[in-house]
Amino acid sequence: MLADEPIPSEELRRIDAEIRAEWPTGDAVDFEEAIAYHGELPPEKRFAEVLESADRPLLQPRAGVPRLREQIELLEYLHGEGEADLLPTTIDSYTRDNEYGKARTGLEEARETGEDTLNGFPAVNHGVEGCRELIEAVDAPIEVRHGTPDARLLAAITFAGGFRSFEGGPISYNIPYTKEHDLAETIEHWQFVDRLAGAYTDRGVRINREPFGPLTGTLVPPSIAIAIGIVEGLLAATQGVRSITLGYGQVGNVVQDVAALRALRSLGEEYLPAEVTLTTVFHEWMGGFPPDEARANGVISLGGMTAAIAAPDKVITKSPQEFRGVPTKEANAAGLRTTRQVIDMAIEQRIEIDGIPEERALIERESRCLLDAIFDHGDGDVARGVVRAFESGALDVPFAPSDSARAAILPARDDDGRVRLFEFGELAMDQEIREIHAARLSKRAETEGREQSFRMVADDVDAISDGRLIGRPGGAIGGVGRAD
Amino acid sequence: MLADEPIPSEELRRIDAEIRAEWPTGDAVDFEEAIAYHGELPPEKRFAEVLESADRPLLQPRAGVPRLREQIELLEYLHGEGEADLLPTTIDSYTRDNEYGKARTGLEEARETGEDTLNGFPAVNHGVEGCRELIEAVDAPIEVRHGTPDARLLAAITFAGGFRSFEGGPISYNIPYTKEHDLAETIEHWQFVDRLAGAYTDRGVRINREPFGPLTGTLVPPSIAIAIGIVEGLLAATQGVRSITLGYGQVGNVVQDVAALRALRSLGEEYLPAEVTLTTVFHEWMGGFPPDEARANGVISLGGMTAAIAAPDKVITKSPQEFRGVPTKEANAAGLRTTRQVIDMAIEQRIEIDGIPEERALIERESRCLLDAIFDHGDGDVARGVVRAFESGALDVPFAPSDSARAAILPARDDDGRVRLFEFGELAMDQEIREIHAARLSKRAETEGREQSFRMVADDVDAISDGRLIGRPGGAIGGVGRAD
Amino acid sequence: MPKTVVLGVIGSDAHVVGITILEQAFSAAGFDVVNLGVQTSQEEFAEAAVAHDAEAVLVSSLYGHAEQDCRGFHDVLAAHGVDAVTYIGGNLAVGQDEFARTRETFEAMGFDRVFDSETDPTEAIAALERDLRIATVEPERATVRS
Amino acid sequence: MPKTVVLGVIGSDAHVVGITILEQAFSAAGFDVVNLGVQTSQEEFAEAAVAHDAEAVLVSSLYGHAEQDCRGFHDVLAAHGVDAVTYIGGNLAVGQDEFARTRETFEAMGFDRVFDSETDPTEAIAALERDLRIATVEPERATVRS
Ligand code: B12
Ligand code: B12
Repeated sequence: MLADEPIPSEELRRIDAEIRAEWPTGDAVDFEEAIAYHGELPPEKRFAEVLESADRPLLQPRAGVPRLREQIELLEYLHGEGEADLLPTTIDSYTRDNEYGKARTGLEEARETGEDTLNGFPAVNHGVEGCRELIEAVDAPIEVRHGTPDARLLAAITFAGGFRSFEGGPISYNIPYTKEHDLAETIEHWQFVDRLAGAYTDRGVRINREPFGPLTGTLVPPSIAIAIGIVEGLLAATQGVRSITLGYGQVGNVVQDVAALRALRSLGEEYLPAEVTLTTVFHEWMGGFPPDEARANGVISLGGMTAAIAAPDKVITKSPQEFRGVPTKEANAAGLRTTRQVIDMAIEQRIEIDGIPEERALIERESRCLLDAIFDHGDGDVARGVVRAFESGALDVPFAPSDSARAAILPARDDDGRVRLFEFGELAMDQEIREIHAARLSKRAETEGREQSFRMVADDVDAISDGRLIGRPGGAIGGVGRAD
Repeated sequence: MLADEPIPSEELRRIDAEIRAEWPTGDAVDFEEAIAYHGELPPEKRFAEVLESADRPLLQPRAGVPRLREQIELLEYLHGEGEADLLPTTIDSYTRDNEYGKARTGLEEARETGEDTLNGFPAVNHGVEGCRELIEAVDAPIEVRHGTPDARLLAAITFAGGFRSFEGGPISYNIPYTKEHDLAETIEHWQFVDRLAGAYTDRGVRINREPFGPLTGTLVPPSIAIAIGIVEGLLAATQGVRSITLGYGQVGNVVQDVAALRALRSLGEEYLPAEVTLTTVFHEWMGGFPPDEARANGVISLGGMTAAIAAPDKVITKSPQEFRGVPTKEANAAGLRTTRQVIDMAIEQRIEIDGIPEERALIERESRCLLDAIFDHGDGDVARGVVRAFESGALDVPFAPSDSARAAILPARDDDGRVRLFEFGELAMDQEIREIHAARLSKRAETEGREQSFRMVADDVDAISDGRLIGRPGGAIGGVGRAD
Repeated sequence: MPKTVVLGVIGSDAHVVGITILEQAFSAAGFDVVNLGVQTSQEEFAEAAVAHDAEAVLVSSLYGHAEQDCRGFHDVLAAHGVDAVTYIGGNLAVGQDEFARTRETFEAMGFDRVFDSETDPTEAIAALERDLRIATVEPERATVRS
Repeated sequence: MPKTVVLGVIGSDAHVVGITILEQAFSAAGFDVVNLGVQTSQEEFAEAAVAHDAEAVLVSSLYGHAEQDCRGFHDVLAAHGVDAVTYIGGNLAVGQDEFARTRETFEAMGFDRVFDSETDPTEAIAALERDLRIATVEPERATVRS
């Protein structure tokens, strides 16, 4: 039965052997040899160590192309011209679906035609050797970023291949990323990933793990992201992971975003065991971008400004080409430098905004409601609890495509642009919280002279890509202050 | 003798005739005919009215090319693709120097070769007719922006040509823009410009006047900009101007910038006569830009963010190509849209930052010191006072190239990035203010373990173009907060 | 009688927000919408079109694998006897491709219309109404985005 | 004996910040700097070079009219008998021109070296030391920007 307990060593070995047999490249994985390999890696390629000792927010882009040589060039470019502190390797969608055959075809096509028909780097097909070539070629820590519900083989190969950070988690890489994967099963799959990371950690190779905070990237109330991040952190810690980066995706309201990042850190420190070194990551706006690079730069900069105020340990940047498709390396590097400029200009300033403690208190209270409900649902077992909480709707994510979530809650922005819920479904939030949200949203409805409805949600979904934060009817901008 | 008194009508007519005789295109100016012409202009081209009735910060770029057709296309592009609310016509440097002959040669060269060898629009040479063609072709209000110490002929021609807003003033277009022009004489020249604007105003054609707030654009302490803006506003009001836009150039510290814009508005309202309708304009960073468009977008966005918080009536935008040279129209429009996106995403948010009232109080106190000194120096006459205050050094501007200013004061950023003075020279600021500045700056010197020196000033001059706000030794970034 | 449209995201793509908005917009415009959700296979599209006797099949793809995911799609539809109008929309190519080229590719594959991700739902609705030769139902409701 | 350089902004250009920084940097590097300030005419440059027996004339221009302002400059210098090294730097063309083209233009006009506005003062100092064949005076002071 699913339980939040460490996978026993023999079991770990058994699964490891099993999943490595799934695809020819699994063969090359040898744990002892991999530990030795990692031991040789220079300090500047040790992800956890670099991240945890940073004295300013480190920047990391997203980037992955099918071919190895091109991936090396891309990462070198982002490190050099983009001044990225940390690098990514984003995995293609077929590999995420465990469709290694299709990924191989795509890789072969890419090699033959020179066109990138895969949307990422098929690490499983590149195998241990390919991964190591990448790690050795590039002078910065590199993380595996993907969206894979069953990432066991990917983890086995990339860990052995020298990667020392791995994004994702059973909830955050299921609920927003798939339709039919069973949540309980996904948790078991990730327990393996975490146990493997734990095994490396036990041997001195601290593998950093990063739950994917933004979820669907679309009007996710902060407390939901925080509760899920903490659950994934707990599950990982149980399996021996000691370096955890909790994430959060910008909603665009500066007060709410700064409050959320502070709540994320303090709740993370409270809930996660003391052995874990906690860091935080802030994702620049993950929802729909404006179809205009100039406007996209404004969105990116608002993220940089927020990061300067909240000072997370890491910022995942967007590119001005986010709207259209996978960015050119130049655009990706531009997003990094725009962010760097804003952060470095603003971070030395004391910018303390009114209302952050209040918003943070609300977020913490909401998060505790959700976490309590999860523990209750599992009679104290967080693994079982989270599955049942999603089943009952006590836990939910807006716009979740997964059958494991109800997707019954509806978010909308209040008159100040903060994300609230106007449809709570069965979400485990107490009456007072619901009333606070309702009051804020009815103030907005009043301002706009219309009812709360799906129409408002749809308007809010489009608002930032249409050039504003709140989806007012007719595209209006609401009450504006004056300089006095 | 120079005095802050309205130019009598006959005197106005005499000078008018005289200056119109200076260059052939002066002939075509006919005041009565011009009043009639303005009467026909549709409401959306009336600068003061559009600006004063705006319900959100209006955006205006800088732009001027030599040829008429190209200028029309440029402005239409900035209005259409750039979504500019207000448009500029930036005048070339020869016209600013009253070198109309050289400007004509440049214009002819531009017409022959198709290359723009002038850095702006030579309005005097285009004459009343050329200006009107421009005004008629473009569907938005257009302002004359220049930098001309003696702008009398330029004003006569552009006012008659249908322009309804005119930047500059006797101090702000002398001290930062020239070396040898006598300040008292410049004031007399601008009294004529203002009196002419007043004459139009008397006849129902309210010409908007906008002192150039940023001065040298380089580490100018807010109070100096405010005091000078108010003096220019007072001089203009005396001559009958009724629509005045006081300006301020971003220093990059958000608290100081917001405080300064609030102080500018409240002091402006206090000092200017009640008949004047006051508006404010915020200039995005006027100092040296980063030699990288991506980073420049970050600088621009920090300006947008500041504008969203302070909500001035107008924002003058920069382009990502500011560093290199006169921007392409695409880059100019991009700067507008980046700014628009940031403002519109942030302006509906309540963002009230700690410390603004305190900084504002300091700025107001400093400004009053300067204004008191100016009035004292002139025995109550602001025109004479300002000349003498510059002579004595009681009033001064950092990096002023003009012989009329001492340029003896030296600014540097404090540990929070606010602009302070470490060399006051004879500047009329009381002892307590000097001590406040000294204390802030010695805190920074301590942080950096070095003495205050010109080296620190030079580092601060380069800091933003080098990617940060404060010019720390070795390019370091100072103490960074955390998310908790 | 309202016309039925089948809507879904093809392949292993999980971008759901777009079709959620489209579902609401097409419903508001008077269509019966069968929303198959994300990660829908070619067969599922075909079967749903048959089962609901759909007049149009609307395929969405955002993640950049549309071309591979749609190979043979119109053969599968034909094999199931589906003769509906077919539209595809979203982010149809990996990277910063020219849309004109992308449109050609997908038209060549058999789609009646190809939309980019700047498409406002009203445009797709208007096109479908033309293609199905029906008049706008209650014009003020049809304009779901202003 | 310290070498003398004449520095100024030519034409009607008033951008003073750059030469203020340059003045300080060249002084710190051990040069005697005669700073003529902004809006300096060709004759003023030539006269100052003669008066101070300057080894180098450093012309700055930011506002985009450098080409017009410098026409005949080297003839004026020659007419005054000035045989100094001549440098020009700043933003030398209107608009977003290629710097390579700009450099050619000004070299053709007679300038020994042409610098763009990304130039760090240390580069100009190093170049001048080479051109005047003098060793670096106190290396740690010469590096005025780190
Ligand atoms: C939110 C988002 C996500 C969320 C999705 C959550 C969810 N389950 O829905 C998350 C974070 C999970 C995600 C994941 C991924 N994403 Co994503 N994502 C986005 C993003 C930022 C916004 C999409 C969105 O919701 N827009 C708002 C809705 C309302 O607009 P829309 O989806 O475009 O739909 C409208 C139109 O396109 C049109 N339309 C759409 N379909 C159809 C069909 C028809 C017939 C018609 C007429 C019209 C039409 O009408 C819709 C309504 O207005 C876009 C970039 C962007 N657009 O800004 C990237 C983007 C689509 N994602 C991308 C990628 C690559 C991925 C990943 C593969 C990689 C990764 N980083 O993990 C994974 C894929 C996972 C998977 N299996 O699908 C790329 C696609 C690249 C390409 N095509 O070249 C994009 C463009 C980002 C980028 N620049 O790289 N993503
Ligand atoms: C501040 C500024 C102003 C201030 C100047 C205040 C003052 N009196 O100094 C104000 C606002 C008054 C101003 C006015 C104008 N400006 Co202006 N200004 C700038 C800005 C933003 C920064 C310049 C600066 O101080 N940089 C910091 C210093 C330290 O760097 P620097 O000047 O580049 O100098 C360094 C190097 O270039 C190099 N260098 C310079 N000269 C030399 C010489 C030699 C021999 C060597 C080796 C090296 C060297 O070393 C210096 C020290 O590191 C620049 C754009 C930018 N760079 O970001 C525009 C810019 C120079 N200005 C420009 C223009 C057009 C004008 C105006 C004509 C138009 C207007 N808007 O009013 C007027 C001109 C007025 C006049 N008569 O000169 C243009 C020039 C366009 C072009 N060349 O294509 C620029 C590039 C802006 C733009 N993108 O349009 N400006």
